[in-house]
Amino acid sequence: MKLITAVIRPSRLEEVRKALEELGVHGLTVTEVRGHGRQKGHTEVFRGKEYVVDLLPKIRLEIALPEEKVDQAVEGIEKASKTGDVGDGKIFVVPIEECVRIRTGERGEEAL
Amino acid sequence: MKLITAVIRPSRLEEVRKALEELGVHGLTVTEVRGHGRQKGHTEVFRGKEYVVDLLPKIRLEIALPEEKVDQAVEGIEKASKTGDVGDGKIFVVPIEECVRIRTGERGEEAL
Amino acid sequence: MKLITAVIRPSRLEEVRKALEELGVHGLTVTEVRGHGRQKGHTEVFRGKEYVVDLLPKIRLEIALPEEKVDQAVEGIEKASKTGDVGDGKIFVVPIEECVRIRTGERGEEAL
Amino acid sequence: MWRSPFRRILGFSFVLTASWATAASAQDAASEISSSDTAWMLASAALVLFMTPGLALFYGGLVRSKNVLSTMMHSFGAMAVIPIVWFLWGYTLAFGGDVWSVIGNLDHLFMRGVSWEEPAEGLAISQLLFATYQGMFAIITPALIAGAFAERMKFSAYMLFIVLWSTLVYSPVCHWVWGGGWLGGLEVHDFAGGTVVHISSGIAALAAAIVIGKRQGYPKSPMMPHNLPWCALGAGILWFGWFGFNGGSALGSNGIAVLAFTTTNLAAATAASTWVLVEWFFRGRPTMVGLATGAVAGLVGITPAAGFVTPGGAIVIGAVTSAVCYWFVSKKESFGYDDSLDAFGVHGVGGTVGAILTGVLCAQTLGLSGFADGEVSRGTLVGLQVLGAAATIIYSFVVSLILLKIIDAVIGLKVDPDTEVAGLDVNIHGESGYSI
Amino acid sequence: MWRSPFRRILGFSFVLTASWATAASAQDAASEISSSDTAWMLASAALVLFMTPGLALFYGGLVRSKNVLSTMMHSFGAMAVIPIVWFLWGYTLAFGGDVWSVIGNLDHLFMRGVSWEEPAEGLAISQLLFATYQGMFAIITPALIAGAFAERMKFSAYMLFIVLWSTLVYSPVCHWVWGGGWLGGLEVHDFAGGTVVHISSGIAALAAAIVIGKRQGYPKSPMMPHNLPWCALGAGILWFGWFGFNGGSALGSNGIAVLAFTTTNLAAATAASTWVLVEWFFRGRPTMVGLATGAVAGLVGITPAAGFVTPGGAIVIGAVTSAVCYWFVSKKESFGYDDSLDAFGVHGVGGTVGAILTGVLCAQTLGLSGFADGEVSRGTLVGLQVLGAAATIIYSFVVSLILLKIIDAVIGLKVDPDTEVAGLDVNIHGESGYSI
Amino acid sequence: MWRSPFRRILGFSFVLTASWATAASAQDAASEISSSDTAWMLASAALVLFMTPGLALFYGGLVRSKNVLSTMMHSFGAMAVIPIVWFLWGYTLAFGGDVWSVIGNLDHLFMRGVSWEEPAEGLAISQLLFATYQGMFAIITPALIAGAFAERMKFSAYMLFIVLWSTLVYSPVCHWVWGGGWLGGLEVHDFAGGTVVHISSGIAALAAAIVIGKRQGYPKSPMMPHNLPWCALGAGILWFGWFGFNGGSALGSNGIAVLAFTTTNLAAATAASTWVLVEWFFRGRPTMVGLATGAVAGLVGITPAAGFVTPGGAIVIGAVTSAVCYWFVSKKESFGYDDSLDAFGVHGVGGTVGAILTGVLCAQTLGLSGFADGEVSRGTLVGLQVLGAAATIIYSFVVSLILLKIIDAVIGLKVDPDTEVAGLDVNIHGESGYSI
Ligand SMILES: Nc1ncnc2c1ncn2[C@@H]1O[C@H](COP(=O)(O)OP(=O)(O)O)[C@@H](O)[C@H]1O
Ligand SMILES: Nc1ncnc2c1ncn2[C@@H]1O[C@H](COP(=O)(O)OP(=O)(O)O)[C@@H](O)[C@H]1O
Ligand SMILES: Nc1ncnc2c1ncn2[C@@H]1O[C@H](COP(=O)(O)OP(=O)(O)O)[C@@H](O)[C@H]1O
Repeated sequence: MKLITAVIRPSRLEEVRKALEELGVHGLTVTEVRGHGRQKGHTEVFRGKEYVVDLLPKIRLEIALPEEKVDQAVEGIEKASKTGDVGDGKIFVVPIEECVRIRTGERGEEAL
Repeated sequence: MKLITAVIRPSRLEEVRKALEELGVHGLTVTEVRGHGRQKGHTEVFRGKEYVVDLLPKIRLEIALPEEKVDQAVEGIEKASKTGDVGDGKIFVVPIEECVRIRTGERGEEAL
Repeated sequence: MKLITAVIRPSRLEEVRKALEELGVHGLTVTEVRGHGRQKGHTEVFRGKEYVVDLLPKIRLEIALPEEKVDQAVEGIEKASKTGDVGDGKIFVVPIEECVRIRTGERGEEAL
Repeated sequence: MWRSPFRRILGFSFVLTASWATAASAQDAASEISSSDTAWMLASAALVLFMTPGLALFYGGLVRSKNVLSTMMHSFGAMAVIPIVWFLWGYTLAFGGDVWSVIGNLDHLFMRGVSWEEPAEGLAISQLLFATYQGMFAIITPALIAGAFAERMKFSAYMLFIVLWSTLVYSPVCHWVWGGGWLGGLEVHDFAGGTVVHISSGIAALAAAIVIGKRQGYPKSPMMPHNLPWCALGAGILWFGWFGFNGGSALGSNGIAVLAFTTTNLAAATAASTWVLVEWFFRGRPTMVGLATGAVAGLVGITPAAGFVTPGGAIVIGAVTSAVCYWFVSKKESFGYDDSLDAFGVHGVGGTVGAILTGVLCAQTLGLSGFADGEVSRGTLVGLQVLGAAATIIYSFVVSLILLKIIDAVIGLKVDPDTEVAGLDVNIHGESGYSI
Repeated sequence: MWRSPFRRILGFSFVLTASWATAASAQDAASEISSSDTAWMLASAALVLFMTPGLALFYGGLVRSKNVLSTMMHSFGAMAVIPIVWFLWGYTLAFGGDVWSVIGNLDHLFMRGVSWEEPAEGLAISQLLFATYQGMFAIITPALIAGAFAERMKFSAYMLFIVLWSTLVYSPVCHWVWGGGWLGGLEVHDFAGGTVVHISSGIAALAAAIVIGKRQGYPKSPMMPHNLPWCALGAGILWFGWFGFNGGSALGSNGIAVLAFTTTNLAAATAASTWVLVEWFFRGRPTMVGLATGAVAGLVGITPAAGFVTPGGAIVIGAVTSAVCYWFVSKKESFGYDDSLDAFGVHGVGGTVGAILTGVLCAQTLGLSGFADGEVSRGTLVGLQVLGAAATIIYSFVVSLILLKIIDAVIGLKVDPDTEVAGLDVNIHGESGYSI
Repeated sequence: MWRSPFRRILGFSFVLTASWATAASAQDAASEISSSDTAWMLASAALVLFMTPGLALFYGGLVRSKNVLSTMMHSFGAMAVIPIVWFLWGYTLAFGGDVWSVIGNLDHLFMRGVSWEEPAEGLAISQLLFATYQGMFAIITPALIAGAFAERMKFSAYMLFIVLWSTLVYSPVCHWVWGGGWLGGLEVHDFAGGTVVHISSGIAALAAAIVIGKRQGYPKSPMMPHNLPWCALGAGILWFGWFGFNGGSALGSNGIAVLAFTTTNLAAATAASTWVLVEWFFRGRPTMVGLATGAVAGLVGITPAAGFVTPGGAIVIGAVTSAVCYWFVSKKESFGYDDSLDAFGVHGVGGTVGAILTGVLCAQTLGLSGFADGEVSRGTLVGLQVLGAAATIIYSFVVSLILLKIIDAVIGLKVDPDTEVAGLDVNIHGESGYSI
């Protein structure tokens, strides 16, 4: 089991969700985050002075998956969230040792 | 050392915290997230039209723990957050390679 | 590749970011979270009654890094976020198996 | 026929003392409509209407974010439905020709015969303006009750309840005091609705809190207010609107209006200060909720007294009402019911304290009380106030209880537990207060 | 010279019937300035100004949080620029000496000759007060249009548009109806701006929605309102301010003001109730947005009628306008344009319904319609209303369309797609609505 | 005895020119109370009170969310305590019998002898209404100062400070200008408080910013406003309430009130437009904060002039005040103090600009200035304004500085650094502005 963590543009969330649905991946957890990378921030103005805001709104997705679906899912997310401009975001894959579905107590891949 | 990530119902947060306290687990980090899985969303109405909202409010807990407490903690969370209805959430366990307590510079299990 | 997850005081965010910039680490993702540990909460008053609020505002940073920069980065974060008072927070290091830059499709360390 | 508090005083003052008569522009028996009284009463009516959105914010800020809309809908729901009730039958039950001193007759059903050209009896504003102004009071009164059952009452049950309550409690009590009924006849003093508005609604709130039961987790889990700037703005709007509520209850642009305006402001300020000082002393922190709640308590306390007491008296009323409400509210857990937003603790308790203090402090020497100095004893005055409060308490409690029990039996008062957990906004109203 | 609706009625009533003349404090031909009329009109002018921040909240709460400021800037931008336009040339185009029944002449350029000492013709308030009060209407009208193109219009294009639109649409239409122009001459009834304000802006909104095109993702992706308490408070402020809008349109503190005040309140309440009931029935949930939208629809509907109908008539207008707007708004997707916040659906549709119902329901027997009973047929009355509405619809649509096309060609109306995705606040205004 | 600006003009106009006298309903020497003047002044008093919650939002939206309540408590704290101060001794110090042209005597301690039946001298409103209306000015003035030390001042120190400041600065300066003191005697013009309210508070703000020192991280770390819709709504409420502030300063429902109302609206609009244009030009973005700040600057600038200048003059005042304040505020970092929310930059600077422009632009020909054309030179007029501003600047700065130093020595002005980091709301008030 793997945990995919993807940081994407807020405007691509729906596309990504659709792509995942198509792959049969239904479960995911979404967090509103702010990110910084190569993407330039914007400046904000406050009473005649400018301030650089370089933490930009992003969406962070967490998706737990069985091993075999990971590649597909990563690709799906990639395609759906790519605009080609700086700031598209990142995908990280991390191993999961155990997974539990709280409702049923199921463990492991069934619990996903 | 392991990192438990649990996605639970907001209304169960206090119960879960109590359960963890009883196990002697005090440290945790809480994030407000929204999740989707088997649980049906609800519909919202806006000027005569209905929209399905299928990202529901959840609470995400992160708890770093020494190996030996993991099973107990998982069970504790399970019990405290279970309602038996769809949408109870998930628990994931991931390995931690290093942990630091910033205040003291302690590393490893002492730092938890 | 590793993923550093650091939970710090909100007031130290700018210092930490500066420290990381100096180490040549530019990419990071920030989440507003609330945390509990040894730090005492505060009490809030509502119409003559007191309530303990023991989930305190923290900032959670995620930074994906190549192996070799991890130690430096951890130290940098430590220094920049330390005040010496209880509540300074924690740093966790977790292994990453794969990393993708969505914009270019690059994988692995280049994608960081 | 209806009788305004103003006219009542005037009636008396003609016999007993004319010392302050010149201030009253409404006094000419001829009673033509005064354009200037009309100007102030139009402004006052608008101000009183604005109090209800203010109440929506005041209450809405104090609940958890998942219930903000359902709580605001209590106030806005009253704005939507009570004007219709008032137009159809509420006004005539309150101010139609007196029937046995307890209720108005049906002369003005559908506001029939309420003229925008003819002055209201003994006043210099038209009958329609009087009716419209009074209608604004009818709106906010049931909305005040909603503080007691916020975060758990069905919207359908609430709407049904306020229609019935407005008809069976508000209109009758209004008639008793202002419409020619028995309390007014006994010279019970209620300048702007301490009894009619605050006691009646505050006691109904108690009944409702008892019947509907507690919120899940109360009082163990803290239920912190989700947005205190809302609450503060709401209190600010209430304070602002209350000038129309109390100042307008002089029913003209005259000296009594000025006095009521002044006492209102002073009582609000003193009560806000008192609450903050008391909690600063006992809890170590001066809070925004405390300041806002104190101000509202003071405004409640001065309501029955506004045109009857001196500014000095207003300060006493503000301080005492606020202190008593603080004490009461901070003890409420031990009483075992869950009055979510202290509708009873502030309006019921504060209204009763204000009503009694009106008797204690009304200025006989100045002729404000309607009695010349020495004509009736202070004890009699206070006694009458206690009587008025007690009658309203008993009547409102009993009728509210019966209404709530019936509604509970027929359609149920409380949302189901899952809805309560998820929040009423999403489940009942199909909306979230906040999105990205 | 300009003619107020009020004076127009009066003109008639002098000839035909004097039955209600006593209620009108403004009637003395002598026409001295009345201090009490002044008091109410000052308060009314303040109330109407306050509607525009209310509109900012009403609209601002309905958009996504990334566009809250840009949406509010539409209202505040109108507050910043329209008073200057009105002072410089807007007033004289609307109320300067009549030219061919279609526009005012330039007599009052820069408000020259608008005296604060001399009464406006036929009224008991000064010329300057009349001009200032009317200026408040000029502010809110273009701001209403902004609901149609919220979340995608360039601020520069918007500001240019409202200056031109106010000059080329608002001032002329205002002149036609109230300033001595042809519609007023034909006795088309528009008490407080159903045609002048709501139809003109609502139709411009339709033109704008068509020209500027849809928001990205509309109608597929849901675009939920980000802060409904804002929206509710905005509706509350609008309701409050509307008392000055309609009540003040009597242009004095008199019986017509009282009547208009009362009908305004009843129509708002009925319309709010109606919308909620209809959606409860069709969608199973009574919503806050629905209640707020319904109230606004009812206020729009009653605007042309406020001083011409009975309270009972107001209830009919509230209910019908609300139901029609609900139906329209819930169907709008199928019409293929993106009127983001239903500026056309509420103001255009509601204004037209209200204008026509004014003809149907205006009270001839009471002399309110300006005609004695039987003097003109109901059909004629309605026909005139349809004519007034149609003329305004055609004129506003055509001129708005041309203006928008020109601005689009010259500087562009729509922000670039990236800005639209990121939100207008950050990219155009360099600000975020909310931070930590 | 006190003298209103209005009466002062009147005094002159009687001798010199009676051309506009008919507009003044208050003029009859007989001086009976006018019900219509009362109506407008009651409405105005309510409007001015409402400005303080508006200020709470305006300031509260500009700070970081951890300090929203502590910032709002500055405004609400003034509402809670100043009415009591004013009642007890503030009013008599300002408007009691003159002592050496510098202070009022103690005749009206506890408002003794302030009648709600007797007219205030030379006016047609009662003494009590005058006192109550003036009391609303006393509330907002110290609250304005709070913008300078937001996010770091102890609440206890603040409350102590405003009680002392109101007593030792506000009441005396008010007496100098309006209460029969030396500045009024010299015919310094201050229609509605440019000097009394804005210069005095703006300068105190400067003193406070200097004494209390900077916020941690200022000016390096950006401290962005946390909620701009609050700020915009606050500005909207201020604009609305300012009609009572300036329009009411005519102290009656008359032509001067209409003029002041009109100039107020025009100056606010022009100033808002100016600020936005300037920053659009220099920074490339038109901001909501800029529009709101500009509007407030314009309102400050027109305050001393509102009843003395023509509408055209108001446009000049709005534009100039706004541009100067923009320039000043955008440069403030280089001055080395931390005036968090620009209380000095807007009220101090804007008030001074407005006071001087009042001399430059007051309309002698119309008799508005109190002098017939040619009677005194423009230079003398301007010189008097500079004198009035200078005297107030010096007095307010010195006394404020001393008060702040003493309070700092005794209980400390600034919160400890940890509290500042964590936010004042949680640590001082035991509350969070926002929860879930
Ligand atoms: N090393 C990193 N660790 C964690 N998050 C990162 C890292 N680098 C980038 N991110 C996240 O990805 C987002 C996009 O990255 P950025 O470098 O701006 O664009 P791109 O991925 O297109 O090169 C950032 O806003 C941040 O949230
Ligand atoms: N594969 C997954 N990856 C990440 N989070 C998940 C996943 N599946 C479910 N979740 C989280 O768990 C929550 C509950 O899941 P759901 O399927 O609705 O109920 P249940 O766990 O009772 O079957 C979701 O809202 C989501 O936040
Ligand atoms: N075991 C843990 N797992 C996850 N987060 C933790 C853990 N312990 C502490 N934290 C996070 O670190 C923050 C600081 O911890 P705390 O114990 O209060 O102070 P310190 O680290 O200085 O001892 C907490 O608020 C919480 O967010």
